[in-house]
Amino acid sequence: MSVLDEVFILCALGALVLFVFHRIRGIEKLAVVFYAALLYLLIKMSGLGYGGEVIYSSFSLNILGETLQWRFDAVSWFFAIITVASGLFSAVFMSGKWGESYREKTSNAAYGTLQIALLLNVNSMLILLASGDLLSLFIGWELVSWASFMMMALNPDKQARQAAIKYIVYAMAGAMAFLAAMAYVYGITGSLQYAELAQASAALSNGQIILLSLLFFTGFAIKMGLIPFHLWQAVAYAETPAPGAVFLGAISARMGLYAIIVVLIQLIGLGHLQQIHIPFTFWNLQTVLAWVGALTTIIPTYIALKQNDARHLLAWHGVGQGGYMLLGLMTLNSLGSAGGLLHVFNYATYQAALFMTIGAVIYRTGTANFDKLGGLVTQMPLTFMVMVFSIIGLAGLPPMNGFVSKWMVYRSLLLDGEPLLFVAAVIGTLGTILSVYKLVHNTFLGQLRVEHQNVREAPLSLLIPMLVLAAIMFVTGMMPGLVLDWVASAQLAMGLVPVTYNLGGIVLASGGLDMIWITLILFYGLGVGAIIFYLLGGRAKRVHQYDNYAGGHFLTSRVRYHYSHNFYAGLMHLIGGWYRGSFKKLEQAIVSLVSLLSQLSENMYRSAQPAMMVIIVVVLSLWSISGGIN
Amino acid sequence: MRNISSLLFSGGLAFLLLVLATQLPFGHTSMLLGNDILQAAPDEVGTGNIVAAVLLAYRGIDTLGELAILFTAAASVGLILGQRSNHSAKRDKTITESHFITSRASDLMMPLLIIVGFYIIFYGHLTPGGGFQGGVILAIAFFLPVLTRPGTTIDHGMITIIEGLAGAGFIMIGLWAMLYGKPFLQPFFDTFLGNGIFGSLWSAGTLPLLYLAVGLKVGAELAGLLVTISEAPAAEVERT
Amino acid sequence: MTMPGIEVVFYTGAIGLIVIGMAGVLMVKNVFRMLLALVLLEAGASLLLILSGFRETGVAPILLSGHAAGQLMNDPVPQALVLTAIVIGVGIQALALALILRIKHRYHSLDMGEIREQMEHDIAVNSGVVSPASAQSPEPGGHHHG
Amino acid sequence: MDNLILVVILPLLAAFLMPAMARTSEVLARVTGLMVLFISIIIITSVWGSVDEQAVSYAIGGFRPPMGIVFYIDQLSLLFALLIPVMILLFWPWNKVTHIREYSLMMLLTASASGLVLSGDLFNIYVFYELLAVASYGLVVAQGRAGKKGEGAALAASLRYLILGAVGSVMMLIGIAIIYTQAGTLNLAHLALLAPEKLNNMAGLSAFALILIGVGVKAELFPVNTWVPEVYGAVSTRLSALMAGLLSKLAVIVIIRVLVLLFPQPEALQLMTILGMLGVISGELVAWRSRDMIRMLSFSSIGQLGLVFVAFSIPGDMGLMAGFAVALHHLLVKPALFMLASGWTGPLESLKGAAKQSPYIAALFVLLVMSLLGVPPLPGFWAKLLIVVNLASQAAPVYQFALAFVLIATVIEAAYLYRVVMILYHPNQGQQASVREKHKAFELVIASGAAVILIAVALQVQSMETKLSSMARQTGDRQHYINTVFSKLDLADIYHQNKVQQTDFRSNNQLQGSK
Repeated sequence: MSVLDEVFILCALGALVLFVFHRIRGIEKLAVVFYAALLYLLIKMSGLGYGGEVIYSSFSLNILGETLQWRFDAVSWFFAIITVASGLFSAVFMSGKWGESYREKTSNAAYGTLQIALLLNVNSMLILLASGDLLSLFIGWELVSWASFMMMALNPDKQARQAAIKYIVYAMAGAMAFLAAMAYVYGITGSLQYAELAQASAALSNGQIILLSLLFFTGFAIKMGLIPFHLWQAVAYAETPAPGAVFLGAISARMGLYAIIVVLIQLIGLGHLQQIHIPFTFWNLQTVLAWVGALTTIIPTYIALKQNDARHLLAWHGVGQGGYMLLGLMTLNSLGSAGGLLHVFNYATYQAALFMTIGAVIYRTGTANFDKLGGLVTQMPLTFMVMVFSIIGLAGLPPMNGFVSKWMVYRSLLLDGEPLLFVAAVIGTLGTILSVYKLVHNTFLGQLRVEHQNVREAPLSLLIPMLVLAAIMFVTGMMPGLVLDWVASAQLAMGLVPVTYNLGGIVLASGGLDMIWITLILFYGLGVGAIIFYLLGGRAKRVHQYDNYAGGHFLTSRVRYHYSHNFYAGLMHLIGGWYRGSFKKLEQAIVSLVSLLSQLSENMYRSAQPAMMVIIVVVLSLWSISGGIN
Repeated sequence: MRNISSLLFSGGLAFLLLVLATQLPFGHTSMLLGNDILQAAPDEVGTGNIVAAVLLAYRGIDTLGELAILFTAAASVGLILGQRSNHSAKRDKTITESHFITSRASDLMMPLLIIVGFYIIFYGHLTPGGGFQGGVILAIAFFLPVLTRPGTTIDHGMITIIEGLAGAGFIMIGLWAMLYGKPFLQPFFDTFLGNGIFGSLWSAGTLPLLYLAVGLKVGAELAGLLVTISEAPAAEVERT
Repeated sequence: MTMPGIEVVFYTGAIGLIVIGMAGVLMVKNVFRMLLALVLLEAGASLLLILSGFRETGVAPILLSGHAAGQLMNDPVPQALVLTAIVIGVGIQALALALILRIKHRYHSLDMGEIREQMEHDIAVNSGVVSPASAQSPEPGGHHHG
Repeated sequence: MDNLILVVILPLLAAFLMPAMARTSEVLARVTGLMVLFISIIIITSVWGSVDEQAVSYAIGGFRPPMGIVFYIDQLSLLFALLIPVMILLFWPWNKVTHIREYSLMMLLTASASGLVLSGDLFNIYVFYELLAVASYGLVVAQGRAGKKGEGAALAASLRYLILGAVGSVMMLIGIAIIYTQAGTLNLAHLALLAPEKLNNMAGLSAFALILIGVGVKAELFPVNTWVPEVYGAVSTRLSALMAGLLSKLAVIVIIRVLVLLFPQPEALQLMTILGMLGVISGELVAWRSRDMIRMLSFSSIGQLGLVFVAFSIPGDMGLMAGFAVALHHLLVKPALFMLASGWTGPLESLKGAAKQSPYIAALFVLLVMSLLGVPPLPGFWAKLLIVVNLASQAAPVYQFALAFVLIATVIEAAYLYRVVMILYHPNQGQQASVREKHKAFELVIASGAAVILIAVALQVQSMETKLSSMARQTGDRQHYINTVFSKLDLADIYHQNKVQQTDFRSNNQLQGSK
């Protein structure tokens, strides 16, 4: 029995135990132990992260002449460790005070259901990551979709429920595109094994490759929320209960990226992506996908800018960050793809931390609406600190880890001579910086609202996972080599040239990156500044939070003022016209079309003279028969 | 619009069926099955009327199914109309007395019809005719009084019992063969009926018995159907 | 086919019956007439079926009627089939007639369109989508003609 | 094996005698039907093991096959012969108000259904099909919703159903007439022997089209399925479950038998594909708009039957296997869903929070719905996968269109089914929650049983696959059918008589196999 078998057995056991005891208090401790054990098993497999052999499960299933099998390679392991770690952090987050308040608001059973939903999400993702052929990939894919649906449906809010339904329709559409592609593969090769497809793909015609890639990509893109399928994700993720949002936001959508790696890069092959030109255009497949990534970095990020709810803002960002990962991957060179993969890890850390801070804010204040927040920095300083760390990461500034991965993507775009893509990525980052500033300002800065005067710092059970995450962000930011080990192994498994790196960063002929130096210099600069400041006397004046003014008016402590509504009025004046909601309209158009067709069919069933139908069919078929044969 | 398209499609059907018909070997059919049966039937079944042999022997289960359909239809009609039998009493007052000539004529006709009916049933395996035709005549014989003398009713219980027993009889004859280890519905000769002489009444094994069952069943079903429909609350049917 | 024989008349007749029946089922609104059209349709189909055993020089398949020895007989099978088909048809027609009687009693109409509308309303009431209060159909027995 | 004919005969006998028996002892009459069903089940289970790779035929009346009527017993017909009494028993109208004639009709339904799957003669199939049709017209009227308000609906729906069915059966009769004129025989095995020579032409195809339309009425084939929402809306869910679950599949089986044995032309298959895919898409589209559960399930049933037709229209054994998988899956799931729907009448919005009221039932509903949608690892997924994968490996463009239609329809299906699930799990109770009917015990038993079978099949999917593929292979093997019905002597005789060269036919068969 391999370690992978142990993982599956543990998953099954965990699900069973949790299902049986989900109403009992203390189940949360058990869940934490479960994720920790899972993490331990993954660490036992950590050889994969350092160029180890592929680990096979001894489970397999023979059906339809296909052998379904499950295995872990470096790519799967890389994603799995992020998955399980996110699960562990969410579980810890919800095990303490947050869980108690959730129980009070709902019920023991509801809390247990949330735990089950989280566990099913983790389990289904592990099954997906372990898949060893297209069929098991599809099964895992569907399981992940239904598990996330379960998570999303937990929120009783109307908007959340609508989002969940929208999600499931999108997910089903994606799954069907995937299924179609799979069937097509079967039609060509007569098999669903990875090896067969990899072998056959060399001999496929261009048209077949384009069709296959499009179908597969559509399926995966829907899960990732890539343009033009970005509409469902943000609302659905944002509206789940906080630990769910942490988990879904951190890793769930990245399953699409994993599938893209497996199918498009590993199986259909890099060569095809680069060589195949789309008819009537001057693009090849790689460019198209890269531009999808680039547009995804821009559009959802600017939609995030307009959000007035912290969770929605973050979730929209999540969609946009997916674009970076795809963009990095689609450079198909060692630096860019390493950047894309590294971004998966980095993004998971700061997105989880951000959702946790918002969760803590909601836990204390009951809202995430920007219009009702502000000035919390004095009440929740540690939470504020975590958020600052995270948004530095999200915006891609040193010394946090986000900087490393984004730098790698930019750098590879420049080296590849793709200035337009580079500009697009920069525009995206600009949007990110604007909106994370909005986030931190509207939540923590400014004057504290009257009703929040008694708000205290988040409880320890919430703070611990946040602080640990912040530490990880910092450490991996300073020493990206820790994660680049795994990334390089994954790259090797993908068939790419692994990036050259050292503990501090990237080694490049044309100027690498060493984060240890950068961090040291940063602190050195800070230190020098501090020394100069204190040498000069260190004169500082403490200003009370309310002791400021706006628009030339001095405000009293009774009239609180915090500028949060319509935050970027000036900017919106400039770019507001660009928000046309075209995709929304497209979506509505499709719904109207279906509804119209449905009405037509209903009318047909209603008013059809039954006998008329008989004769129409008989005459038409006789006609076609006589025409077809004579 | 609907009429035009209906006509169009009907015309299309006519045309296509005609085209189809020109391709079929009408009048010169291969008759694979027919020839076989024509050759084998006199020896295998021993009927003079080969159609009867097909109907009761070669395709006996078809006939059983057909009886079942008739029975089903009668049962369904009973379900649909039977629930309102209290209306029939009301109806009677509205209809005038029967006429002398019709009622007497029907009295005279009835025994004749019964005799003709049974004749046709019993000679069904020898001459044109048989259980269906005879059964219809029997049904008419019993339905005639209902028509000519409004107010007369036929005992539904009697009909139920006859149709049940006749149908069961048909099946029992079939099962009888199975008792002797033969396939269901085999017309067999060598027990107490004897083989009979070809062309005489007692020939063709169990076939005459089957025809009797068919005749009684058809007669009972049809009579039941006709009576039930005639007893329906006709007064409420539009008379304008 | 060298010269069209008598069978041409027969099968033209059969097809004619089928098409007239079909057109009738399609075009009339009165359900009773629809039933009559159905009878025509079935007659046409039966005729077509019995024609499938037709032989130009054939005689009835009855051995005791003193045909000349060499004479070919018609196919007995379709004749048996048609007998079955006719009886089946009778059963169905009787059932339809009973239904029409009851529907007339219930909905006070023989028009297919009106029957359909009332039926749809009743189904909607059944399934609870429409409340019974908004009934369009007159109560049974509450409406008399003549 | 010879006793197997009793599963057709005994119910008929019981049906004939029940009204007469009821005049002496009502109780006896009521018990008879159940006893007959039990006996049928015992008879079939006793011969269950003896039919595997080698099918068996039974000549009724002991006449040589092309002349007499034969029953053909293979894995497929035996499976359905077992399913029929079992399903009828499950949906038996137990209550005391049931008229004795209704029991009689149920017995006739059993007999005709068994005859339909066992029969090996074209006209005999027609007779049993008509019997099935007439019995179901009768049941529709009899089982009109217990609330007398809906009685008129049952009558009108039944009449409309009857007219459509009658027109359909006339079409079938015309088809049979054409076949008889062409080939001069009615025995399916004999026809199968002659088909490559006699029916492989325009007349044969037309006959198939006519039979397809005729039998398609019962099989809910587009577009002769307009009766479906009307009838299911008007009758009790018990009967809807029986009709949507069992009777429609029987009609499909008949079409498949005829298609496999008589019509080797690809055009016949493609005609079925087109009608099937139109059924899938139109059914799911209307179900999407439906405002109550029964109507939704009716249209979903149309869609699923369309899927069955699409599956069966794939040439070769794989198509048959896919078809069996979908058909059996639908046979299992749809009745169970109808059973659950019977407690959930009224507009869908009124079901808000039903899951809170009855969590077990809602969980059952979700499980069944997931399987219907084809969520792995439930059996519905494997069935759908079989279809999709085999559609994609066909070269003819119509199959590619069918694939697209099936996938799009699945998305629509997911949209409306999950809308219902969300309504069930709505946090707020709807207004009518208190007046909602309660589910009856037998309904829950049936639905739970279906769920248990679903899970069992999901766990045993490999052995199910072997069984289905063996069934499909046997059903698809024309030569096997011919050899089973005719003894070797007869066969030589027939080859001689029909001047069909044995070698010729073999080569034809091989062509068939390699296609």
